[in-house]
Amino acid sequence: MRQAFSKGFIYILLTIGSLLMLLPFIWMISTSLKTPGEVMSMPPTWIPESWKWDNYLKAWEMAPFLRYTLNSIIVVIVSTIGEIITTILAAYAFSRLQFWGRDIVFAILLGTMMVPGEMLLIPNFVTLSNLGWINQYEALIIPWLASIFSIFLLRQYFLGVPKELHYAAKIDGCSNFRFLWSVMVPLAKPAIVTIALLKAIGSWNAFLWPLIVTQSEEMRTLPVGLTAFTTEAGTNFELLMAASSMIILPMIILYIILQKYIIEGVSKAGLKG
Amino acid sequence: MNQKPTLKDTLIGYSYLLPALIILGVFSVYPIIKSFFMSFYADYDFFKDIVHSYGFDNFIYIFQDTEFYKSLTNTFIFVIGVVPASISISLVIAILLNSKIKFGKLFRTIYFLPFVTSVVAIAIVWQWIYHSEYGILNYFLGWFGISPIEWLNDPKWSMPALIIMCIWKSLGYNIILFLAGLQNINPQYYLAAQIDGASKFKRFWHITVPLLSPTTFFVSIVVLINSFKVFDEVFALFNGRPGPGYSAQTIVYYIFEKFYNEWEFGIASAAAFVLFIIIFIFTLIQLYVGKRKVNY
Amino acid sequence: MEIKLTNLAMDFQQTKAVNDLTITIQDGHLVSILGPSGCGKSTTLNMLAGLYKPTAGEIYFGDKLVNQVEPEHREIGMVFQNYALYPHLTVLKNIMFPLKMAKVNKKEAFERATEMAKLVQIDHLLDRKPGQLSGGQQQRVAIARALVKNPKVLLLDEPLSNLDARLRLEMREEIRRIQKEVGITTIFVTHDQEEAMSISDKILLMRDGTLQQYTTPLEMYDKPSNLFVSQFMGNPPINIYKATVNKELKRVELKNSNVHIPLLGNVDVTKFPEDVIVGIRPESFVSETSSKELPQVSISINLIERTGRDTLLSGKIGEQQVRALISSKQQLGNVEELSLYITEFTVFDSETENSIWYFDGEGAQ
Amino acid sequence: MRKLWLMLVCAFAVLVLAACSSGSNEEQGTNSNGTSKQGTEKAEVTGIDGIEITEPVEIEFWHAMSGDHEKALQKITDDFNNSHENITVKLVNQGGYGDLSTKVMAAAKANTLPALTQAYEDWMTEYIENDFITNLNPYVESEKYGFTDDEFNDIMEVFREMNTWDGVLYGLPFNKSTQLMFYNVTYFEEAGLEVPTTWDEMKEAAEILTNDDVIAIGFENGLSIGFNQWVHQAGGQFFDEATGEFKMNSEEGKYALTYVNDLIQSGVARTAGEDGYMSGPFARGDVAMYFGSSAGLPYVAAPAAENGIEWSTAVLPSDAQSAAPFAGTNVTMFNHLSDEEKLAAWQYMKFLINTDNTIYWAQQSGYIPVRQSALDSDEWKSYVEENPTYGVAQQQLEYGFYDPRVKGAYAFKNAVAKELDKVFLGEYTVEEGLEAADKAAAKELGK
Repeated sequence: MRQAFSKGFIYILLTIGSLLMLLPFIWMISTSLKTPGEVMSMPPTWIPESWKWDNYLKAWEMAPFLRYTLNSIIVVIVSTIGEIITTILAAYAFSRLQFWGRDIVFAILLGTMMVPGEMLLIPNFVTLSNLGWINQYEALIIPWLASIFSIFLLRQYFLGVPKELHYAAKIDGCSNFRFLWSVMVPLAKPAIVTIALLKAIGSWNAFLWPLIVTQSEEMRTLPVGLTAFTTEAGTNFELLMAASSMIILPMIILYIILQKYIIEGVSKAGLKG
Repeated sequence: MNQKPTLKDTLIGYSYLLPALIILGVFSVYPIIKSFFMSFYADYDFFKDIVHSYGFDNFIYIFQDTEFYKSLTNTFIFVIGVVPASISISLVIAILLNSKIKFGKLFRTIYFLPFVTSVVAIAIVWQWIYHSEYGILNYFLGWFGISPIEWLNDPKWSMPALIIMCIWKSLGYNIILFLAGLQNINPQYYLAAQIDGASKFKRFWHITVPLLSPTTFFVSIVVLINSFKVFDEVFALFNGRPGPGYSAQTIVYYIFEKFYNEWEFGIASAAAFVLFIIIFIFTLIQLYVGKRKVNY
Repeated sequence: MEIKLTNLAMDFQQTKAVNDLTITIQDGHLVSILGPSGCGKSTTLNMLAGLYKPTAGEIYFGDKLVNQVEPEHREIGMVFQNYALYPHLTVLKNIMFPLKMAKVNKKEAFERATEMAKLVQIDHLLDRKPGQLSGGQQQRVAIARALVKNPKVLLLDEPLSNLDARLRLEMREEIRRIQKEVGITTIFVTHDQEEAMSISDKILLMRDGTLQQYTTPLEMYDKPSNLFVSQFMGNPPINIYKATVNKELKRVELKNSNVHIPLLGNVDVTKFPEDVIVGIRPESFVSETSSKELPQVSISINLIERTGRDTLLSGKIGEQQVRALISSKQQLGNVEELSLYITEFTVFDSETENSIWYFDGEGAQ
Repeated sequence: MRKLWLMLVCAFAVLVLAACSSGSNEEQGTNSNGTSKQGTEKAEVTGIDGIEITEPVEIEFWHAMSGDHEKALQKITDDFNNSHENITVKLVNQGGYGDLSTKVMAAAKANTLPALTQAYEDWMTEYIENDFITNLNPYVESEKYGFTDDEFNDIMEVFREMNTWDGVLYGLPFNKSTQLMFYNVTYFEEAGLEVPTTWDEMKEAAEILTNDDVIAIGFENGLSIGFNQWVHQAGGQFFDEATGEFKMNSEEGKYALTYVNDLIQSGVARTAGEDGYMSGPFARGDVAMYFGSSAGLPYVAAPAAENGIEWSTAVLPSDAQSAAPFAGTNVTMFNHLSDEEKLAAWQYMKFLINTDNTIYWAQQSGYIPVRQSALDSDEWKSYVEENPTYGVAQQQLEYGFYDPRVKGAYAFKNAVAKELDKVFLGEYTVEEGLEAADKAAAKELGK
């Protein structure tokens, strides 16, 4: 009896919490289907009077979204794969290899997490233009090919792998590199998937950087497309919401597909100081 | 047991590190060092990159600037408002989700949604939620007899509004971290405690809390650092302004404004330097406290 | 393959883990490295494996100096305490892994792996993942993986310590059987003297990084080179008594008690120091003897434990504690005092703690 | 844990050391950089007429126009590209104005500036200060490519003045807007009120129009930033460009601030606040009139039509004098270009605001035609007849004024606005607010 009661209580709490979490999204979708007048109407309506599905079409046509989508996909895929590679190599070095200056280098990199990214915008822009990468995929991708946070996370995970495994592999005739790829990487799959997902989300939603380093429509990514709905004198809310709904959907799907790995990935990272 | 690394080990080590080191070196470490420098440029032509004189002028300026103090205060209010609340709420939800329930995955997905979403898109929805006359928040508060609050118009309420939105947005990620931590706790401890006659709450307090302390510690460091660096949420929630009467101006907003709107590069760098020191000190304090309080 | 260690040493940042170790391990022998934890036995093994590079000294595999040879080129197999199986690979893939690294073609690798699995009797488990196996099965997989590439040396690092008592017994017999069958030089690290005694051709006993004794199990048991060795070997442990040598009466007199033990046979007492330590193993006490030449002591009994095969008596010699193991066939009844003969004992110099004389019943030496 | 602690301390030490040691290298790099840059700078353009564009030239125009505005701009640009054989102008949308400004700054630092950009006057002040943009006088005067006097004077005077610093023209007006009064026709008719033309009338009307559901007057969120409008109407001056003095702390300033503040404090006026833009509440019928940019016309039109709100626009009410602030950006040309590129850019600038195009642009965007001939054209006249709300802005041209063009204008205007905001939020009295604004202005201007 008591058991059933407390279970019920948990469900009620979680459901209320979920509703609070979902509310903004429900509103977003609801708004995306309204007419401009109904968007402004008060009191607000939850269910649109007439379902303006063509808002989605209109929003899609406001900017070259097809191209943006393609760019976003390219940038997300390449930078995620790239970051995973650099992260795996670096995390391995920081967790399994002995070398001079290892701890100090790691600490310096950790220290960079404490500086706000806004400071880095212009110096990095200058670096990229010196390299001649402005308005190229290089500019959208290369600066984001490594993340100290990901390295930290994966390093923690690697530290949790018994070092005998490394010894065993060495004796089995496995080189460092081979061991990393054929043992550590498969073992760390949950952590790597987690890092990849976090990266993909970040990369997919990035706004200011893609805007700054690109000069042409052909190179722009999806979030930049959201600016098409706002000007100095007003915002097309219904179209903005339609576009936003379209933009967040792929990441939600990706998360749902990958979520079974995520908790494991984070939990094995050990999170020990 | 560590052997002393040889030159060869060192070469191997750095060869693994090289790709990450190049990227982070060029795009993180170098610009940071460069900006730290800029904070000592008293007279500087940013575009031609000519330093006419060095000095502490920028630091003197910010420490005499009431706006800077205000943004410091706001940042601290934000940190105090977000960090404990976000951590405790997500801990509770994680524990609820961890008790064997149906639809666990569905709930988890829902709580994670805000994290997946871009701040810019969702902040517009929040503006509507906070609307004083027609917003859903004041509507709910009305049930409890609370008269409408001018969340976004009243300088007194802009920080709470910002804090609530940021807690909402950060929950999902923290919940995931906590869920992961909870799964690392051996269920035998709970059985043992149950046999010892510990109530549900006591089990939570005497087993979950201490055994989860490493996770809590990690989460709190991440949340703390990110809270000190809050910017996007401020920018998006108040339409590119830091709230009515600059009431929600945080340090990073201050830095941003000095850098991008006022072209005061040295001052912006000096403020960034101060922020770095503050975060650094807090992280050290946390590490120190963590060392004593984290149970294993 | 014969293995030779000369003046081998290993320094970690502050500690000397292994100090000046010189031994030779004969081809085809199984040698146990024994000692309490932290004695340097695993370090020695890891140096043999090539996981650590020695700070000084040489390691020879056969005639070849292997100090600088990387583990993968030493032709060794190794089994770890926690087995170190690759959790993401099946049993078969685990066993095949070293062959894959050596670029053996798939078909041959498969054949050799299954053959090896048969040898260690896990050929019915090939498709399982390590997580689905019991400890003993994992152990067998680990051994198979270590042996599959026909190494010249097999290294085992406390391979039995994670198993329960019954399995341990079974597995150590298995290891011995497999080792015999393959005829491979094997080095076995353990902290369990009984394990070492039962399995090894020779035991290398270490303490604080220093070699104590390197010999056959029986000799180490009967003729320990020093007090530490005698105490480390045997369960229940050897009885130890401080004593003084009475050179005139040619006997040792136990301190704080009225007990003395004659030094029989051909012994040069004059070379004995004044203070010595006498070690008597519990099983060296017997109640009956055919020889009249044995020393005899009287024991007051506190406790009698019958364990089937033996009977363990706890009591006192004079004021000193004593444990004696006698045959269960002996009818004791409710005796309070018992007179026992001592068949063997060892005398140690109390200063150096090195052994100076063994009494083996005949009294010679 | 302890190790991490130590590591962080060490890391910090290393960062500081690294920062100190790389200092000496800094200046060397600077010098070489500085000289090389000067080398690439073109000498003062002379003899524009002698330049011919024979090779294909491609130039970029950075803008912040989105949605329908961008489409209209693209159409004009396509027309230009099609009619100019060797010139291709590429439009680059840089997001909002803030993003555009950031981008220009970054590009200036990296020497990757485009040929043309949209820019506010106060940005241009900074650009001139840093020697980024081109003196357009030679182009205007060029016989072959320039303007005739008539053509040049056809551009509204206020717009020409906005782009002129010490007699040098640095830009041409492009998307120009002004403040208008939007009002709800139904509310005024129901109350039997005329549209107010003076402050007094407005105050009277406001008191009548305000009720439980309606607040009479709405201001956009930039009320404090754009407060010069009220000071000018009160007959005062906000900032004296000639002397570089902040003038608001005066009788007129005090009068204007008191007037607006009383409206707000008595509850007959509000700012857009949480609604972002006033177009929303106005189209809902929450306010009876509001002061906002003419660029907001399309944003009012659609939802208002749907909600059945009948509305119109009128000129700003006046007090001591009529005054209407003109805002919006100009097109300016950077000066790192080759002579041919500059010429191409100049031709595009000219094209962008020729009579036909400025009419087209105004029709599509709600901005004001920048030429007298456009306003006089039949096409525009008939357009205004159909869309009377679009015709109001031009009536204010004769008394139009523009924002102070001072170095560090952003910081200056912001500092003043922060203090004025405190008045509207009830934290300061009018006197305290003016006093504080005066101090803040002095501090920023003195930098």
